[in-house]
Amino acid sequence: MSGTKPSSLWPVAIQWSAPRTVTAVIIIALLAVLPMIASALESSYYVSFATRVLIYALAAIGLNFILGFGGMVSLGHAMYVLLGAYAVAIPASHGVTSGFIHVALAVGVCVPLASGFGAVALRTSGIAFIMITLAFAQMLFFGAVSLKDYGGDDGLTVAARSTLGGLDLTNNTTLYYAVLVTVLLALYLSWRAVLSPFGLVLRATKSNPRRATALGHPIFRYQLTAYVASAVVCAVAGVLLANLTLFASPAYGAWTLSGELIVIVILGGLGTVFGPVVGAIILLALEETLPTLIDATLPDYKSNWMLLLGLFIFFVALLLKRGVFGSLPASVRGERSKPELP
Amino acid sequence: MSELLKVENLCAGYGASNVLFDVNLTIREGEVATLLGRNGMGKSTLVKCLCGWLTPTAGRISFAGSEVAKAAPHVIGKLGLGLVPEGRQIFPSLTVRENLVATASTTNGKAWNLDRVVSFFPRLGERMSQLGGTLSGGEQQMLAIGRALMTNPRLLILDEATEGLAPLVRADIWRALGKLKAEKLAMLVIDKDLKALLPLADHHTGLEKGRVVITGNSVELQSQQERLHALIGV
Amino acid sequence: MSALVTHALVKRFGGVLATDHVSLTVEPGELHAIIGPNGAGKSTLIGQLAGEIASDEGSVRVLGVDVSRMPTHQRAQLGLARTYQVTQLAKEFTALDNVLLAVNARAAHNFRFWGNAHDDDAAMQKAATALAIVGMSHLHHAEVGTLAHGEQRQLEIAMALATEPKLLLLDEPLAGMSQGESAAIISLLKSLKGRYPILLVEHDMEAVFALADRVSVLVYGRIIATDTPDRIRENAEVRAAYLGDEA
Amino acid sequence: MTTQLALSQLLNGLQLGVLLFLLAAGLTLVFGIMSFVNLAHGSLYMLGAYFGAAAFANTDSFVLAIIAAVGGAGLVGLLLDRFALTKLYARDHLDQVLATFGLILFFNELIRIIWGPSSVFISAPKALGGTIDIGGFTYPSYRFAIIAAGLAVALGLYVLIQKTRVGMLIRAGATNANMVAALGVNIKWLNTLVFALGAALAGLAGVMAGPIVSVQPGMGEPVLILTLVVIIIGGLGSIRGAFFAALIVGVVDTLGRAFMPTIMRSLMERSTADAAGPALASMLIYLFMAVVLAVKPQGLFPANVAATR
Amino acid sequence: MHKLVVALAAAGLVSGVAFAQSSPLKIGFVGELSGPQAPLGQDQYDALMMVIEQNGGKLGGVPVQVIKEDSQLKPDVANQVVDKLLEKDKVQIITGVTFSNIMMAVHKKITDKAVFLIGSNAGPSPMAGAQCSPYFFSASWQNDNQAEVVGKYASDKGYKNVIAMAPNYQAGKDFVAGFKRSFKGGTVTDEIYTPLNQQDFSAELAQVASKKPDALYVFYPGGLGVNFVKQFQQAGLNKSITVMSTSTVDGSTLPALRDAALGMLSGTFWGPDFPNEANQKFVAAFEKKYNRIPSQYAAQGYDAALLLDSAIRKVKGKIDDKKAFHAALKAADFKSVRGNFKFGTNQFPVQDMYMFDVAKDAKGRVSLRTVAKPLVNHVDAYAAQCVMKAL
Repeated sequence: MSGTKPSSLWPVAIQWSAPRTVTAVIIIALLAVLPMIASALESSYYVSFATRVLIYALAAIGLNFILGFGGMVSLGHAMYVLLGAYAVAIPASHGVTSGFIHVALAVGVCVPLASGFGAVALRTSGIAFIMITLAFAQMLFFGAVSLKDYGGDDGLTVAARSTLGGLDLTNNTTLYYAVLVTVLLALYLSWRAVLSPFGLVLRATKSNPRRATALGHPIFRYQLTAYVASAVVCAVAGVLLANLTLFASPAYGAWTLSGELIVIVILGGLGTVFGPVVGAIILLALEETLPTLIDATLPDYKSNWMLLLGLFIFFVALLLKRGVFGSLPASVRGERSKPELP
Repeated sequence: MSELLKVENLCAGYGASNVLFDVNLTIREGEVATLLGRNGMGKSTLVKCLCGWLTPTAGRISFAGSEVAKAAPHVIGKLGLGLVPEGRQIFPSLTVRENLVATASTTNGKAWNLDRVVSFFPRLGERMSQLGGTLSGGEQQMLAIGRALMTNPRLLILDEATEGLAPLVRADIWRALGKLKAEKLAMLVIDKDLKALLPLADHHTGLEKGRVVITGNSVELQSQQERLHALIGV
Repeated sequence: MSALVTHALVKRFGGVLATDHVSLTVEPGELHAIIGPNGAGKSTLIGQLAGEIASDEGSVRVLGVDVSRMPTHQRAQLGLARTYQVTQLAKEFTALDNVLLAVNARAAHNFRFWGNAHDDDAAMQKAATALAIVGMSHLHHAEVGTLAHGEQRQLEIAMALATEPKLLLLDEPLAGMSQGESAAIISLLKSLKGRYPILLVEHDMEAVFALADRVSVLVYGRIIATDTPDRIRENAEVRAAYLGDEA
Repeated sequence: MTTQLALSQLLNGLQLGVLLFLLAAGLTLVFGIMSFVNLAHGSLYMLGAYFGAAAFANTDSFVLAIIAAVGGAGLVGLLLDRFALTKLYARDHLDQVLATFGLILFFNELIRIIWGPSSVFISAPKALGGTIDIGGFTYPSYRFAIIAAGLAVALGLYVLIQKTRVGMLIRAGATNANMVAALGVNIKWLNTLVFALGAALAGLAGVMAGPIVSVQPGMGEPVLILTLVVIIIGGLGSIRGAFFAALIVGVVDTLGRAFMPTIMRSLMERSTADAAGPALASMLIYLFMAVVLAVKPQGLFPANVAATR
Repeated sequence: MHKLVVALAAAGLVSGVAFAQSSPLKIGFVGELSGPQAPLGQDQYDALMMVIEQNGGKLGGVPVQVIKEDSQLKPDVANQVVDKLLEKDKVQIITGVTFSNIMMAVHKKITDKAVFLIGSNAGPSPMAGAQCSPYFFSASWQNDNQAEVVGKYASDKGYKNVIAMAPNYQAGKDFVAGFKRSFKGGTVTDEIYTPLNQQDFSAELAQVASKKPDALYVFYPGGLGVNFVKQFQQAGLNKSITVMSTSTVDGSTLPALRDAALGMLSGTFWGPDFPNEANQKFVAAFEKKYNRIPSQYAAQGYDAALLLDSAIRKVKGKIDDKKAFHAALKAADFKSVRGNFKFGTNQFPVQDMYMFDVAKDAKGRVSLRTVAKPLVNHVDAYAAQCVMKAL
């Protein structure tokens, strides 16, 4: 049996000097002070940009829970972001501005919907699972388009940010910290869940579902629970996104956004808890800076930055098997007797 | 007779685990050789190396005058290696005729064509337009052999060709192999049915734990009953 | 009550009858071996018993319960544990986590998100014990993908034992093992014999005849004989089928 | 609803169906033989349309446009297979989805750089510019020609796959590529052939759609999603399944769009119906696909029914 | 991590550079610059830039820097780029905006920040009525105008039985509503709304054919118009059904349509054949520079640029004085290519509206030809609902 018993707050003894840990800690620290840097630079834009990055990271953390740990490739998770955004926009259009109601509504609709979709989708596996999740997302997308009273294709603007007790979300910095806290909470929860007995089975369903079943684990129940939990995280991301942009539209559920979420997860490192944050930072920073960088060199091609992004994604898939964060060692060199933390 | 297949000091394995160690084997034109050994002793790994599915970690394989240790499967196939694989592996969604015709080749001769295969295995003739997957095990085995013959091979490899078949069907298969031998077709036969192998084969190679532990012709082998028993025994 | 009773099990793949009305029993404490050439339908039979392959006809009773229509995981929870001919492990896990996964399959409250799986001392103890039984105590933290083939086969058995089984289905536990490794497993099987009802599918005749109480011979999807090892050895039909002797 | 209307909607559905089949055939063949999910298949459709439009702009000949589209897209397919995608064939579907997702962005931008962001012009051949009269009911002759051409290609594919040796090898390769290779067939070239063939068919679909829809960057995505739906419903790797599923999806989608608003109006208030009708019509095929998969996870016509494995 | 630092550093560097050069007046341009609708946004932009170029990089005597952003016809993207213009580039004027749904998604955000928005195309009804803002000026039209003129023309022609077709989004609904408002003496027997991303109208055209209307009213802008007209012609319907349209056959689609559009009618505020001097100058300059006939979108972009030019000149570049700049814009002291131009109370133009048909021009090119002027000094239907706040 292994030696010391770790404390319950940090379920596994973390190697604080391992490159992965150091990277994660530095990123979190930077994120914590980012609004101060931005205000020093008089560049409030970067606060809302970073908020967007964190919201994408949150959605990707949700997706990563089933993609990275459960091996379920969902090409439709943007639909839950869409759901969360409308859970803000629709009540807001009726004057209901309470953030608690928005979140409750988002979760309240998301859970039964994801349970139903998940139960059907999990009948399939592999490529068929990818496609059926895509199909469900398309259905929800067109469902949102048909909401004529709520803008249909055009989407609808949200008059003001949600009210959340004493928090003033209209202040960009406050919203930023609210999002940051949510992301950190999601990271911590997903980390605990991954290491829990539940997480052990979930990871086994990715690694060898046949064996997990033969041992007597009802893996469908585990997969479905994980699927719903991951959908809820994406829905919360949607609530936050609508608050950031003050807008909700069917486009939030477009399949390209689902694709982008997968890109983020893989870019960061499949099956690492912190990977999605790194992936979101890299992808969105690229999207943000590529046009500027091209503008500085080949101004005529400024609007063609997607060409480079496309190539980038292609080569990430081809060459980067473990993602950027996943390629960093999780333990200090020479101490590989213990398995790597997820 | 010239050497058709020459395996020298072959080593192979999967990832970190080695399965074959310094295996040597030579088959001359028109010769029938066997490979003996229990399951998991490396016979199938050797076959995989011979047909190019697995690249050996060391050693040489020369076939029909070419070095083929690192050659692609289709190159080796074209050189005249006809494989009747373990588990038959016929194409289940193709008809019997299509199974025979699809990969047929005349690169190394024209001795075998559809008519001849059908007269060789009349049972196949009755099932020409049936899907491969609907055949019985014995018929599938005949189809797998017929399919390999249609490539007009210079060396036929039969990996467990009688395994899991009813005795009468086995007898059919052995009779067919006997006829092929009479036509001077070189063969490498992997089987556990010693009684059928001894009269058929010119020489034998026994594998244990990935190493050659016994070689010799049928007469030499029969004098080592104890050894044989340990090698493939019941 | 018999540990396992099958009645006239049938499975067809296209035109091939993989199992042809297979009826057999495993009595409490008995080690019942199934031998037969490759392709005789042994793995199909195990799959049908475990519930991974749906039978076309026939029934399966485990400890008196009709499980013919029960999904795999429920059969496992009844106490039916199996090993695979081709190793089936969670490759990215450590050896200990694989066994822990098996231990937890029998835990009533495994559907927990909060506590660390490794904090469950009782479960960890059981997992460690199972690993010790197969002699792998030194390999707790080794990633399974890096284990030698023989060690992976041993781990398969440890996982089956860790589920506290009431019936063991062992599918060629000796396949691909070195002589030393085989000897270790054979002595392990000897120690298990009598404690669990075991259905053993194996090619290694020496091992089978040394271990089995009864032997069934499966050929062409049919059981052609079931008897004690000695009588099976003498059975002409078995010799014919298995060795190709003209009967 | 008149019979004529129903008939012409049915033809419209068939026309969409055969276009989808041209796309689905290549995609499903590539999946069947290489187990490769190519999201960039829609880009080949777009390239075909652009190659065709470029040839048309320079020669005013629709025949040359078709040749350019089929040849050009086929060549791009061949190059993709040889130089870009080979390494991905052995990888899991996730990597394939991601890599080809990147290729979609790449091709869309490439087209935008070369041909600009606006739609480009290509018209139907003059001879097919009008309408034809079938017993008092008129139908655009160009669309009729698409149906005819599509069915002809389907027949040609049937002959190729079912009656020729190449077809046998493709089917054999789809179930056991290793064995085909061991019997002396260069499976790499077979893969390349299949990929290029699929690309050429996508290019053909693109140029045939050109005179109907605008030829523009990104035109491949909506049709790609429909095509994926088709091959999933039909059963992955099954040409026959792709054919029937394409026709079903084409007809269901068209009839849904045509009649769903009317049906909705009879059920609910008009303005709501006007909004919900088209949306529900768009959802129809996805709903259909979800139902098919829920009932038959392998699709309607699974490729290897007879497989013993 | 490393990459984050680099990215942030790069971004910081770029914005630092931008601050250093903050002398020119920054104007944001938002429009559809990619996809099937790109020609619309491109024409708006090209005409704007042509004016700036003619003035030596200046508007109203002040050097200007135009920051171009592509809204991709996606409201969420538009939101993002507007955020960037407002927060990162800190522009004080935004112009352009091609589609109504984009306009609806971003206008509040812009005017709430007291940034002037000079629309050079979309004019959705809420913005002309209840949601009117002192910071918004339209240099084009209120959406309904372009439909109302067609409705009036249809009434004048005495059509009894008309079908309306449009994409299913804000402007589509506005246009059909506008057409119905001024179409008297006949009935709109059916309204067909197609999803905005639908490319193939075969199902709908078959339905239209089976109903045999006197005329068809359609609104299919840009690439959608190309598809619609081609398919309409292929279905052989151009012989039996008159097509009256808004933003469907115009300078942006005619190059791709060529002869297929001959004879189709279109209602709007301006045509390239207008004889006034400002227009003659504009058309000649545009044709010379871009080698194509300007579309109405170019005309709107041109007018928006002239409007800005006149207002900036009046305040001598001091647009920080919002009140003075607002008054200068409201005065609309420039020579519009459409002839008479003045703003109504809701800051939308009060103008004459015309009908055109597609015909060959003097050089044999397919272009628009003026056929009627059904509406004179027309005020849009929503102006009364607008309570304009004082600045």
